[in-house]
Amino acid sequence: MSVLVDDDTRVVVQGITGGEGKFHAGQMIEYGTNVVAGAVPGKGGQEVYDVPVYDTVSGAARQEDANAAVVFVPPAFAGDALFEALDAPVDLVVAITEGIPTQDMSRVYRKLKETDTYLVGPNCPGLITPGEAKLGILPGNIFESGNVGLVSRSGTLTYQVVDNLTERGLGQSTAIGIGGDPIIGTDFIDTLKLFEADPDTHAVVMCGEIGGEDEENAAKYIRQNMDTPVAGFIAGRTAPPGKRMGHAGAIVSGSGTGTAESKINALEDAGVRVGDTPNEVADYIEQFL
Amino acid sequence: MSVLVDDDTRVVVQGITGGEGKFHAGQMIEYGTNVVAGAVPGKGGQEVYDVPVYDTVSGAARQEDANAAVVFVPPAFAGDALFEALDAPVDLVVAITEGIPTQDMSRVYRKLKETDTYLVGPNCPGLITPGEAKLGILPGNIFESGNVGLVSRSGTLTYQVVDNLTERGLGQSTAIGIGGDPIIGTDFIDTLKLFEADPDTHAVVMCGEIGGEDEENAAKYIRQNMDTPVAGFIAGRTAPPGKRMGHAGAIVSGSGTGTAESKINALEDAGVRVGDTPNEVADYIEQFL
Amino acid sequence: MRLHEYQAKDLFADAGIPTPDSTLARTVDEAVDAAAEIGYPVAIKAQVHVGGRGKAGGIKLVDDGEEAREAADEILGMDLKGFEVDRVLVEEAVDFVNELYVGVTMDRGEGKPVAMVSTRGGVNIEEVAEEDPDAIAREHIDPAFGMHDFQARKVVYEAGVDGDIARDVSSILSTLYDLWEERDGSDAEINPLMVTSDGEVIAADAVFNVDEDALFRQPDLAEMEEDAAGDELEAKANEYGFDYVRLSGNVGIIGNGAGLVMTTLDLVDYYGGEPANFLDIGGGAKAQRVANALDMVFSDENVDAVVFNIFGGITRGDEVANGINNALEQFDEIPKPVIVRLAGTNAKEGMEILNTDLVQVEATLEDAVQGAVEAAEEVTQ
Amino acid sequence: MRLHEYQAKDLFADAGIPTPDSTLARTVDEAVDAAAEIGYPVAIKAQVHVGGRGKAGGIKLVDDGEEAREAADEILGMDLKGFEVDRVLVEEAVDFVNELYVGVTMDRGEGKPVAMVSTRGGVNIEEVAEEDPDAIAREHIDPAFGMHDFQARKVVYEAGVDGDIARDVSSILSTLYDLWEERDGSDAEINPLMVTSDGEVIAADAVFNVDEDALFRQPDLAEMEEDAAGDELEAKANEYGFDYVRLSGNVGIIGNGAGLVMTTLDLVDYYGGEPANFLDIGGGAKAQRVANALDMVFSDENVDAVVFNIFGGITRGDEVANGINNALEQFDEIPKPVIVRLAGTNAKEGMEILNTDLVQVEATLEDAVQGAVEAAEEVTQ
Repeated sequence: MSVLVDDDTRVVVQGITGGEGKFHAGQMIEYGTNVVAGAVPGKGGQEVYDVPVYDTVSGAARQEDANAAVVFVPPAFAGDALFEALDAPVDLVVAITEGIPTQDMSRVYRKLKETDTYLVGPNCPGLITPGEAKLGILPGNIFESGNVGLVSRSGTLTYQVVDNLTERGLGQSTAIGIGGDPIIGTDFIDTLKLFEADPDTHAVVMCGEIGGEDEENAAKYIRQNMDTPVAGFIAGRTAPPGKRMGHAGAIVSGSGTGTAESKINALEDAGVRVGDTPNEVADYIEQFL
Repeated sequence: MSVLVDDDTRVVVQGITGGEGKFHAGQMIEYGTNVVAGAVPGKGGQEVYDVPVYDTVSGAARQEDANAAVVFVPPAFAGDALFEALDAPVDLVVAITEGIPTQDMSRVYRKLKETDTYLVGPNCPGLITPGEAKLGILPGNIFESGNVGLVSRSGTLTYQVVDNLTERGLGQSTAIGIGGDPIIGTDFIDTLKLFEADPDTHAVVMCGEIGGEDEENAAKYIRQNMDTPVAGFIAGRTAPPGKRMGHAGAIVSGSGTGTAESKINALEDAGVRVGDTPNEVADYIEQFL
Repeated sequence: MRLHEYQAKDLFADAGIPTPDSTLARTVDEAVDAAAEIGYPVAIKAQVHVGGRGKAGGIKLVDDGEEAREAADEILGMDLKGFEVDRVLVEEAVDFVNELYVGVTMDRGEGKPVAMVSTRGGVNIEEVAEEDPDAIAREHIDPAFGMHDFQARKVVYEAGVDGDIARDVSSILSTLYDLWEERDGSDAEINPLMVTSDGEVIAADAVFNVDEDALFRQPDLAEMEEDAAGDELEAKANEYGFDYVRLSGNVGIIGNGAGLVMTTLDLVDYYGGEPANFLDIGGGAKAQRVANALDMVFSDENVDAVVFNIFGGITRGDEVANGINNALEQFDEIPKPVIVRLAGTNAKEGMEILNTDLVQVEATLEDAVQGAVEAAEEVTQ
Repeated sequence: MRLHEYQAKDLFADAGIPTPDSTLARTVDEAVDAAAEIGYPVAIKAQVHVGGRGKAGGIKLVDDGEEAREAADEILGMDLKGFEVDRVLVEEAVDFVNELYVGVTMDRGEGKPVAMVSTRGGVNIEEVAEEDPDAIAREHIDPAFGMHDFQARKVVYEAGVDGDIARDVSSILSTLYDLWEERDGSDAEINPLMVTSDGEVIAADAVFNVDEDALFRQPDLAEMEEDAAGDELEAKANEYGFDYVRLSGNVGIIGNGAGLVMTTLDLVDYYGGEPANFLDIGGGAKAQRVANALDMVFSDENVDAVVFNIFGGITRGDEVANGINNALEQFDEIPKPVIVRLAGTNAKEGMEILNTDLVQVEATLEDAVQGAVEAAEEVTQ
C-alpha cells in the first residue's frame, strides 16, 4: 500500500504543452504513471505522447475520469490553475511551480480548506509511490518500493535521504516533497496522519528545515498520535539568524521557534530520532525495521 | 417554548444611536426584550435607555454576553454591519435594513453559509416570541402567546394574519418575518425545520408571495418532513406577469415557477391548506388545533 | 435601473470590450451627419427600453444618406410600445458570421452571481432558456473571490464556442463580470456578441441594469438619463417614490407593505372586483405621503372607488388618518368614494380622527374590500 | 524586495495616507534647498535599509540652514552598517503627542493576512511583540473577502487607540491593507504613525516590502532603485540570480536546492570546518550557471576550498560536470581545490566527464564534505 498515489491514480497534467510540463509528463509516463490527460487552454484536441489534451481541467476530469492533477503552469497563471484543479474537482493536486505570489497562494489556501482535495506544494518536487506512480519531477530511479514513508520540505535533500535509504535496501512506501514555500497545502501533520494510517508504512522519515513552526507542530502531533517510529532531519543548523536561505521558508527569526535547535528539541522530545547527517537518518530507520 | 428567541436572548442593537435604531430599541425594551448593549462605531461609552453602547459588536458580545444582534444600520453600511455581527459572533442576526445592495447581500450570504448563525432578513420586520422577546419592528400588541408558528416574506401581511389569529384566541409560539429581498438568510425551509422540532408549535402558518421558488421548495420539504399541520397564504394571485410589485422578490417571470398558481399547487400537493383570504387561513388553523 | 444601449456601450467600451463605432443622435440631421461620419452601411437604433425593438420597427439598416434620413425621420418620435423615441444610436453595421450570447446576472435562488454563454445569440435568450436550457452554459461565481479566469474559459468552452475565438470571448466575459461587480450591475448582457468573418468579436448590443439599491455608490450611473416612462401615472409614482403598478380595473388600492397590498388586490378580485392599481406607500408614511397616494389614485380616470388598507407597524394610524382627512378636505366633493381600514399601531386613534363624512370606515380587511368593490359597482351602474 | 522610505511614502501618499512634506536629496546642496523650501525644523533621514537608523546616526533633526548643511554633509556618504548612504529624505518635522504602530503582513502559519495595531509605536515593534505580545492587537483577514471595514475598526479599538482618532486610524489601516493587497506587499508598516496635538495622524515612517515573486505584475515597483548591496559578492549573486549568503568560514559551498545546500553547510560544521557561504544554483542549471557559481565562490578571498554537491533531479550531472570542466579549464592553476560529488540524474555520465586533474571527485556527501574540510585545513596550515 501507499498514501495519496498508486496504480489507480489517473493524472491530468496542467501545462502539458509547455517545456517543463511536456518533459516531465514524458518522465512520469515512462515511470509507469497513469497520465490520462493534459489540460491547456486553447490546446484542446491536441495530443502529447498520445495523451489527449483538453481546454479545461474539468473537461479532462470528466472525459478521462482523472482524479489527480500535476501543475506545471508558470507562476503568473498558477494560482488560477490551482483554483481550476480544485473546481474540477480532483482528489489530489500537485503543484510543481516555483515562484507563485504569496497572496495568490493565500487565496488558493482559503479555497482549499473548503474542499476535500489534497494539495501538495507548490514549489515542490511532487510525490512518488515507487513502482506505481510518480507525480512530479522526482528522479524515479533512486526510489525503491518498500515500507518507509518519507516527507520533506526540500527536494534535493529528499533525494539525498532516499539515496541513503535505497542504498541499504530500505525501500519507500510513498515519498512526498511538500515544498518549501511560506504557504503550502498538505503539511507535515497531514502527511504523518496518512502514513500512520497506512499499514504498509512501518517507519517514517521527516526532513524539515529552519523557519516556521511546522516541525514543532508536527512534533506535537507525533507525540500524541503516532505509533509508527519516526526518524528526522533538520537542515539549517548553521544558518545565521535573519538570513534568507533559498526558500522563503528557510529563514530564522532569531529566537524562539523556527530555529534548528527548537525543531530538533521538539522532535526529540516527541521521541523522534533526529540524525546529524542524512546517513544517520538511514541508520535509525534501519534500526526501526 | 419557541424558536430562535426567548427570555434568554441577549440582544445587541447595531445602530442604536440612530433614529430608527433608538426608537425600536425602546420599543423592544418596553416589550420586555433583553436588550443588553448597543454597538455604534465611535459611540462607545455612551448609553441609550441605560443600555451601554460599544464601538464594536464583538466588544458588546464579549462584555455583555450578547447572543443576538438586531441591525438598524443604513443600507450603505449594513453589509459591513452584518459581517461584523457574524464575526462577533452571535447566534442570531436580525437585519431590519431595507435597500441593501444585492451584491453586498450575496457576499454576506456566502459568509453566512460558513457559520452556524441564523440571519433573519434583511428587509424584514424581525421576529417575536410573544410575551418573551421581540427583535425588530413588529407591533408587539397584536401578538399573543400560543402554539401557532408563523413565517412570512411580508411584514404587514404578517400582521394581518396574526390579527386574524389573535382575534380568535389562536396565540403564536414564534412569528418570523423572513423578508422580501432577493437574497435573504433564513428561508422558509430553515424556519419550518425549527417549527417542526419545537414541541410547543402545534400548527404553522406560512405566508408566501409571487416570485422565486422558495415556496415550491418549502412545499417539497413539508411533504417529506413535516408532521405539524401547515396552513398557507400566497399573495399576488392577481399580479400581472413581468411587473415588479414592491419587493424585488415579488415579480413573476411569466411561466413555470414563481407564479401564485405554481406556489399554491405545490403547497396543496404537499398537504398544506392554502387560504383564499387571511381569514380563511385562520379558519384552517382553528380546525388544526 | 436600466441603462440605454448607448450608455451601456459606453461603459463596455471604456472597460475594453470591443463595440461598433457609433454616435447618439437626437435629431434627423444629427443622425444623417453621424451616419456619414461613420460610413455606410449603418444601423439606426431607437434608444428605448422595449423588448423586440427590431421587430417593432425600432431598428433600421441603411445604405446611404437618403435612407438614413428616411429611417431617422421614421424612428425619432415614433411610439414604441408606449414609449416615445427621442434618441437614436447611429452605428456602424457589423458584417457577422455568427452571433453569441454572453451575460452576467444574480442567481437569486443560489444567492450568487452566474455567468452565461451561448452560441445561440441574436435571439430572445429567455426563449432559448425555455426551449433548450442546455444551449446556455452557466457558471456560478463565488462572490467572495469574484470570477476566476478559468471560470470564464470554462463556461465559454462548455458553451461550445469555437476554439479560435474562445480566448477573446473569455476575456470579454471576464471584463463584463468585473464591470458588473464594480458598477453594481443586476444584469449585464451582450446579445448578440457578433463574430466577424475574420474572427473578431464585437458587442453589437449592450444591456446593463443597475441595482437601484446601489445607486448611492454609482453616482454617475444614477445621473444617466432614463426614458420618460410610458405611463404618466407611473412617472408620477416615480416622482413621489411609490411602488406603483397600473392595472386595468376600477378599484383603486392603497396600502402599506407589498405583501399586504398584493393581498388587497387579490381580495378585490376574490370579491368580484377588478384592481386598478398596486400602490405601496411603504413603511412609516407621514400625512403628506398619504395625501400624495390619494392624489395619484384619484388622477386615474379608470378608478371608481378606492380602498385604503393600512396595517400599522412603523406606520401610525393617526398619521394616516390625518393624511386622509387633509387630502379629502380640500375637495368640495369627494371625487371617488374612499373606504378605509386601519389596523395595528395607533389604529384606534386613527379611526377616531377619520372624518366619516368623507370616508367610509370598515373594521376588517374583508369588509373594506367588499365595500370598495360594491361602491365601484354602484358608480359603474 | 524592500522599498526605500521615500518610495514607500510616495505609494502611501498616492493612496491617500497623510505623510509629512518631504523631498529626496542626493547632494548636500539639494538637501539644504529642500529644507529651506519645507521650512524648519526638518529631519534629514538616510535612505538605506538598515534597522535602527536613528541610533546609528542616520537621522538628524535640524533647525536652520547651517545645521541642515552640517547634517546632510555628515549623513550623505556615511557608512551605515555596511551600506553607503547616497540619498537622504528631507522631511518636515512633525510635532507629535503620541506614536502608534500600524502594519499588515502575511501570517505564514495561518496562510492569511494579518493586520496589526499598537499604541506602542515609534519603537522596535519586534521587541514589543516579544516583551508584551498583548500590546499589539491583531486581526486576521480573509483573503477571499479582503479587509472588512469593521475589521479595521475592531483592531484599532482593541489596540486601545483613542476614540477621537480611531476613525482616522481605521481608515489609514484600510487604505494600507488595500495597498498591500493591490501592490503585492509582503509587509506594509507605518511606525510611527504620529498623532499631533490637534488630533491629526500622519505617517512619519513607511515600510513597504514587495513579494519578489509578484514583481512581474508590479512593473513600476520592480523598477525602483534599490540600495547598492552592502556586500560586493551578494550584489554579484543578485546579478547572477543565485540564492547566496556570505558567511565567515573558509569552506565554499555550492549545491542545488536550499535544503541540500543547508545540509552541506551543516555537514561542513559537523566535520569541523566552517562554511564560507550558502550558494544555491537552483534547479536545472546549465553549464554557464555552474561556471558562474564557481566564479563567485572563487572571488571570495576567505574561501580555501570548495565543495560542489549536486543531487540531480531536474539538474543533470553531465551539464554540471561540463560546467565545472569549462570553468576550471580557463585557469592555468586552479585557484582553490574543488571537491565534487554528483548524484541523481545523469550522475554517472557526469562523473565520467569530470576532469579529475582539476577536481577531486567523491562518491558520497560525507566524503565530499570531509574532503573539502581537510583541503581547507591544509591551505590554512
